[in-house]
Amino acid sequence: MQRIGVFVCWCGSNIAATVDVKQVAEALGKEPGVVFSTDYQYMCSQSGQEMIQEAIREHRLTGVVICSCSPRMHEATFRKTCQKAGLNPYMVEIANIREQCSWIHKDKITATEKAVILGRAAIAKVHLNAPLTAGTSPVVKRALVIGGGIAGIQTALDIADAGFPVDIVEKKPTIGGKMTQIDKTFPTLDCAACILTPKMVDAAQNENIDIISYAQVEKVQGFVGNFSVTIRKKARYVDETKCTGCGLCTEKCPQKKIPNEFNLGLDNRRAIYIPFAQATPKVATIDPNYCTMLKTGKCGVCSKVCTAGAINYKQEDEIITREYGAIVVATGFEPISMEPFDEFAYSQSPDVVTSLELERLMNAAGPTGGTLLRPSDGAHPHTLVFVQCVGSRCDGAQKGKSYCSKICCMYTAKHAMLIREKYPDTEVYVFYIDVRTPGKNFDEFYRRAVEEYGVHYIKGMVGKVTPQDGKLKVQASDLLGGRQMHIDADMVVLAAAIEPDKSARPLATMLTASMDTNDFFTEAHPKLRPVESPTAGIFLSGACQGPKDIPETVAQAGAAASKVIGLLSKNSLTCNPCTAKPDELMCNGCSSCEKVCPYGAITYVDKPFRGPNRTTLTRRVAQVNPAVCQGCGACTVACPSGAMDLQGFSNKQILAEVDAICR
Amino acid sequence: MKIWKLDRLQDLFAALAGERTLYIPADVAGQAKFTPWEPGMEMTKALNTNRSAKDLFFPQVEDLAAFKITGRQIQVEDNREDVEDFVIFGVRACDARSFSILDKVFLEEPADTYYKNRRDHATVMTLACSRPEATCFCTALGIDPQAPGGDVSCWVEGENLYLQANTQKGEALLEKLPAMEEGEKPQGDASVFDRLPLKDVDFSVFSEKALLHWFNSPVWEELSRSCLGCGSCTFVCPTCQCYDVKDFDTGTKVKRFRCWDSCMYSDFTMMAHGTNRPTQKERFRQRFMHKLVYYPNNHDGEIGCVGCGRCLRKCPISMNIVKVAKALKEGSV
Amino acid sequence: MQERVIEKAAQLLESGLCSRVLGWKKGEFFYDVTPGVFTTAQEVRNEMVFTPFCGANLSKYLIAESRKEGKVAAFLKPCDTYSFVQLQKEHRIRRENVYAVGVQCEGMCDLDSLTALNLTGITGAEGLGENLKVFTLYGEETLSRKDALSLRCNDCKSKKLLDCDEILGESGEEQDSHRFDQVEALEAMTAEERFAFWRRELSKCIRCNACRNVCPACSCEKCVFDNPNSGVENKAAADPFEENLFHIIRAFHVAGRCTDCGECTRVCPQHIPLHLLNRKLIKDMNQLYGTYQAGADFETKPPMLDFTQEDPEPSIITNGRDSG
Amino acid sequence: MPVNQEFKPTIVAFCCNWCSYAGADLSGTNRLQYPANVKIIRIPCSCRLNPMFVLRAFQRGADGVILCGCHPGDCHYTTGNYYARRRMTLLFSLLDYLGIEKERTRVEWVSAAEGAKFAATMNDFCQTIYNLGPNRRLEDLRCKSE
Repeated sequence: MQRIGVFVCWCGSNIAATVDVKQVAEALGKEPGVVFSTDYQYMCSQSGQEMIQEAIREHRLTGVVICSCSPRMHEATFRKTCQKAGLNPYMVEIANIREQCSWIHKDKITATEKAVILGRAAIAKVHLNAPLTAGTSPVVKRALVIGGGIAGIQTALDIADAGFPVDIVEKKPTIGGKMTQIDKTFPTLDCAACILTPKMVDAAQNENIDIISYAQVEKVQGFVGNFSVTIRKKARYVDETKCTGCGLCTEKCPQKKIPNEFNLGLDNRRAIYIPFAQATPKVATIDPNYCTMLKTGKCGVCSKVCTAGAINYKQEDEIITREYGAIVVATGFEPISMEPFDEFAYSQSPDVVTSLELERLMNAAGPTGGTLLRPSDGAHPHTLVFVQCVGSRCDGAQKGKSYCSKICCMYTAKHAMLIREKYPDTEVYVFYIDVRTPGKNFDEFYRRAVEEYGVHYIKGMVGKVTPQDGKLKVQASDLLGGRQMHIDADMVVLAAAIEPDKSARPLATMLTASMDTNDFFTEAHPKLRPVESPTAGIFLSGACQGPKDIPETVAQAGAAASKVIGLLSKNSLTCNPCTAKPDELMCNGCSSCEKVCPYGAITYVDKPFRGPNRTTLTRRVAQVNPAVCQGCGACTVACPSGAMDLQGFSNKQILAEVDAICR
Repeated sequence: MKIWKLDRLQDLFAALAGERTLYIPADVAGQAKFTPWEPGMEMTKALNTNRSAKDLFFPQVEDLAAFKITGRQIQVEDNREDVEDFVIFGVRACDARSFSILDKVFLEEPADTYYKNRRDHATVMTLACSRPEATCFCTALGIDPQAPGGDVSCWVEGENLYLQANTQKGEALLEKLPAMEEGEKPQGDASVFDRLPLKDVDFSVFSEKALLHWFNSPVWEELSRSCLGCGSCTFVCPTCQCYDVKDFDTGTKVKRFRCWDSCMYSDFTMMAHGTNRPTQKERFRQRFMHKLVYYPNNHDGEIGCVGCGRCLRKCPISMNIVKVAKALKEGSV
Repeated sequence: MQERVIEKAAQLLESGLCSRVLGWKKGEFFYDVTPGVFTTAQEVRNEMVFTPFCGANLSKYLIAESRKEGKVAAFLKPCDTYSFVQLQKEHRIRRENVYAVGVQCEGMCDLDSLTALNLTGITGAEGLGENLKVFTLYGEETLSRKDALSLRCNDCKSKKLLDCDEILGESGEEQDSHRFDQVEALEAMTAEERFAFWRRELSKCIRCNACRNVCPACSCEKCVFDNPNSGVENKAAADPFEENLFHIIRAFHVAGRCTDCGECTRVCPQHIPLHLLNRKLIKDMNQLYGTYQAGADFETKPPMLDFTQEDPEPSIITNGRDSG
Repeated sequence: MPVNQEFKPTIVAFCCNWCSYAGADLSGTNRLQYPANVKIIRIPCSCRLNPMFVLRAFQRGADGVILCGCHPGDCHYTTGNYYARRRMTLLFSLLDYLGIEKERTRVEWVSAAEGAKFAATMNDFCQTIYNLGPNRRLEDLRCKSE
């Protein structure tokens, strides 16, 4: 029989206001096996923890039940507390009477009754707990960063600086990501390329960093400290080791009319191309969808002009499999498609552009050489209308996103300001729902746009944009002025909402990292563990976790890196001791468990057993590798004889909880 | 001997059921079973019930007591069911004999009060056989299927049911029934019993040799080889009497009940000792040794089998006491 | 066929190819044959039979027999071979110790089918072919073997003989049986009617465990219902709930492993149509996850140990409003 | 709202540790109410749910049992919820076949971010059970408290 101690936490008034904690402690004190029961204001506080430890010693407790907040919050805390007092940490169970009781119920009697039942279930479980000892597994001291944008680059640089090898997998031919397409950055207005390209070069030159560009993750196996990742490096038909990046081929290629994705299709590139001047690695890539040689076997111009002999039409995809201790997701974002927003005439007029397209139109390396010209006729625009929140903050999210894309207010202010500065003869209108400028020097920046640069900020939405007679007729409402507005604009700029990169969803499945309904990666805790995924060993960097600007991205990238460094600096990790365990005497050796194990943790051996009447029987029985088992329990249900059980969540423990709840 | 017209059998049932529960062998869900009679319920056409009549005295599951725990107090409750008087009609001679076999186990001091209670409240009306099954071998065990015994014996002959009280209980029962004509039962044709294929199985040999002779017989190995270790033979058997006592925690109290157990099961009597009968051979041997040797040794040579033939029909692999008895006698399979 | 079976068995023992033969031993009557192991040709010639009453599935015995020394010859009917393959799939039978002789099957009879024809006092029968001559205490009758077929043989799923070292007669084809008709009839009832049906049937259960112990899929070293540590151990259904529990869990544990051999229903002393539970699961799995026949091959992954990303959601079951 | 004021259903919700238990926590953090009849049992993954546990809950007096896990494709253990999905589909179908009200059982996928969905699901499920009334077909009379 266990000697169980029950500790009921008030959590200040968080629990105590709706749950009669005294009554709970008293009721649970009467349960069989409970030898001590008390309540306290903050169990997680220093004095609360000391109280638990004292009770363990004084009452020789063999099990502890803490009625408090969610085990996701403080289970680890209390386990440590008890361990220090000499109790096995797995003899502790938490009854969640805050998140799952006091916070969701208003009636004190109901909430108190429920708290008692939850406490009873925890006591019933503790009765069947057994001390568990965690094993260890080694850590592979190499990290993988998926995505080579500013988030990925920064994370990789920080990890590499700490002395750990790190690979960046980038699906495009070059690293750099979205930031390479941006002209200036807010609120300082320094040039994006000027601050990004040195980092790209650093990454390329850092001996601890291996950039695997034009590649995608195909398969992820293993677990924290021991991931095995299969990467498909797509054939670029150019030998990276030989190509000097001279660019001759990209000038001679006869296939000229291919929309240049770097400039968002505002100009063209060749079938063999280097995305932009500072591309890293600076290596040409052949686009197999357009290359005549690859499609018909006739051409070969690039091969002829390449003095380095780098062109290889026979190149094949390369499959790389490497072991990693940690994985950082930095897959970033992309603007949403403007297709559903027909009212803004995006598909009808080339002069309706997205903000990112405007970045290219204002960039010295862009299609217009940095002069702002109307895409339709190359004329200088005089009236520009910016539409905010296109696809952001949509009700019901029928065609947009329900969330705020966060960065649009600031970059629109930046665009408006830059245009007014460079072309004082322009009129710039910004239609907004709200202007959101939380951030250092952000509001000042926005006010400068309004006050110094005379940008017309109008609260209201644009109803319709109609191309007519070379102009864009903009119909809008001015909510503060209470009037309808008609503006003849030369260009309309849409602040498109941003969404996670499309590659994130399948990646999340491979990584078993969870996502929210918008396909942003979920963090382990929104406040306390913002750069970790709930899956151990998977970390989050940048906009894959939620919309954010460059400084925030860089900050998070650094934070993710520091978490990775913390992990990689350990030689071994403590394993989860709540692993599956077969009862060999009952095991049929039928292989059902093995078939459902996602980790390959189960193997079989032929073992001799004592049979009846002094005979020996050799039977095939399952063996679980506790370092590999992650404790999901799939095998326990697949096992028909019930030979396989899960430590810490055993059949009997769960049945006892069921019984306690239903009684 | 009293006479009741068969076409008014329902009236007899109604009269019997007037004051107490009446069980008759009736078809329920396709199975002949002793069932509380309700108006209109007909007797089965089957020779005998699927399960034996022992169910009514020794049910498969029976509550014994309950323990209620409040805080640290334990309260014991006697929760046995109140038993009221009841009548069983249509018990065959074999089952009727099984009661006396069970009585010797359960009513010997200290008497099993749960069983005794039911026996005391019961009046058994037997029914003589006239169309036996080929699997019947009660005659080989000295039972006369045409003189079935019980508190009241009944015979069906022509259009009449003949009733004869054998005990005071039986007389008291008949007295309460509407007045009946008296008469003698005509002699029926009993020749079919002489044609029964198993009528000559010799059960007398088991008292002639020492217990260990049978225990160590070489035939057990082969006889038991295909035994599945299920309990169908024990559970349909009218004389099997083993039970297990189990506790069930309802969450608010612990209910102690007993339920039939089978010596054919691998965990039979495991609660007492870890390595009881390690293989099916020992378990199988136990069942037949009990019926053919141990029971007779303890009860003046009376074999613990009544020849009802249920196990002959129910065993999934057609192994049974007749085959065992023959093989043991011959000393080979 | 009987002569061929006996001759083959004797020959296998005489030639020394096998040290034991698993087959059927004659009983007191024509119908009460017992599975048995023969070690000499003489034994075989004296006692071995192959009659229309050899219904028992012999494959389960091979779990134990194939672990003994020497090779055992087993005479397997089509149904038995499906179990034979399934048990190998589960690593329960050591194939190298078995010499499997497939025996062509015309369907097996059982005593219950004869009883259902109002025959009582059956003392014997004759006939290994189309007709069966039945002797009773009260006379004799000749009937077509078809009429005496056991229920399951009327719904035969396949006459194929799988994975045999040798075949007596011919391996047949999969049958276009109507084995799901009764399941469909039950599905068509209201929940209330179904509940009544199953209460009526399952309340007959005496927990003799014959269904479990005869079942080739129920070959666990220790059944959860016998294991005091499982938390669900029980010996008798002390409450209707436990009757349900036992049969639901049993059906679930054999789901995807049950070959639909029908032994459970054959051996039930209370005549509970237990196969209807297993067939329901087989039918569901076929419909939801693609046709699967346990024991039909060695490769296909059983549906309960497999998945696709497009599997239907449980809501296709639970969303309905028809609950009686 | 409840059909029968006297009827206080017992509802057992098995929640996987990674998504749905966190979703339940989030619903608490956001103070989203759902009936106190719902009691949550934390399991590592939806694939840990043995049909035996579901039946046990009904035996011991539950009127409804719901399993919540990560959305298909999002399982922390990659594939657990796919197995859970098949197992529960078949279990529920078998229960329905035995005439047990199929609305008493349910599976919902609730992510860690879906606190609102968790609360809404529980509210809806409780209402369904209220409407159905007490579990009679899969109860164990011995467990009815006296």
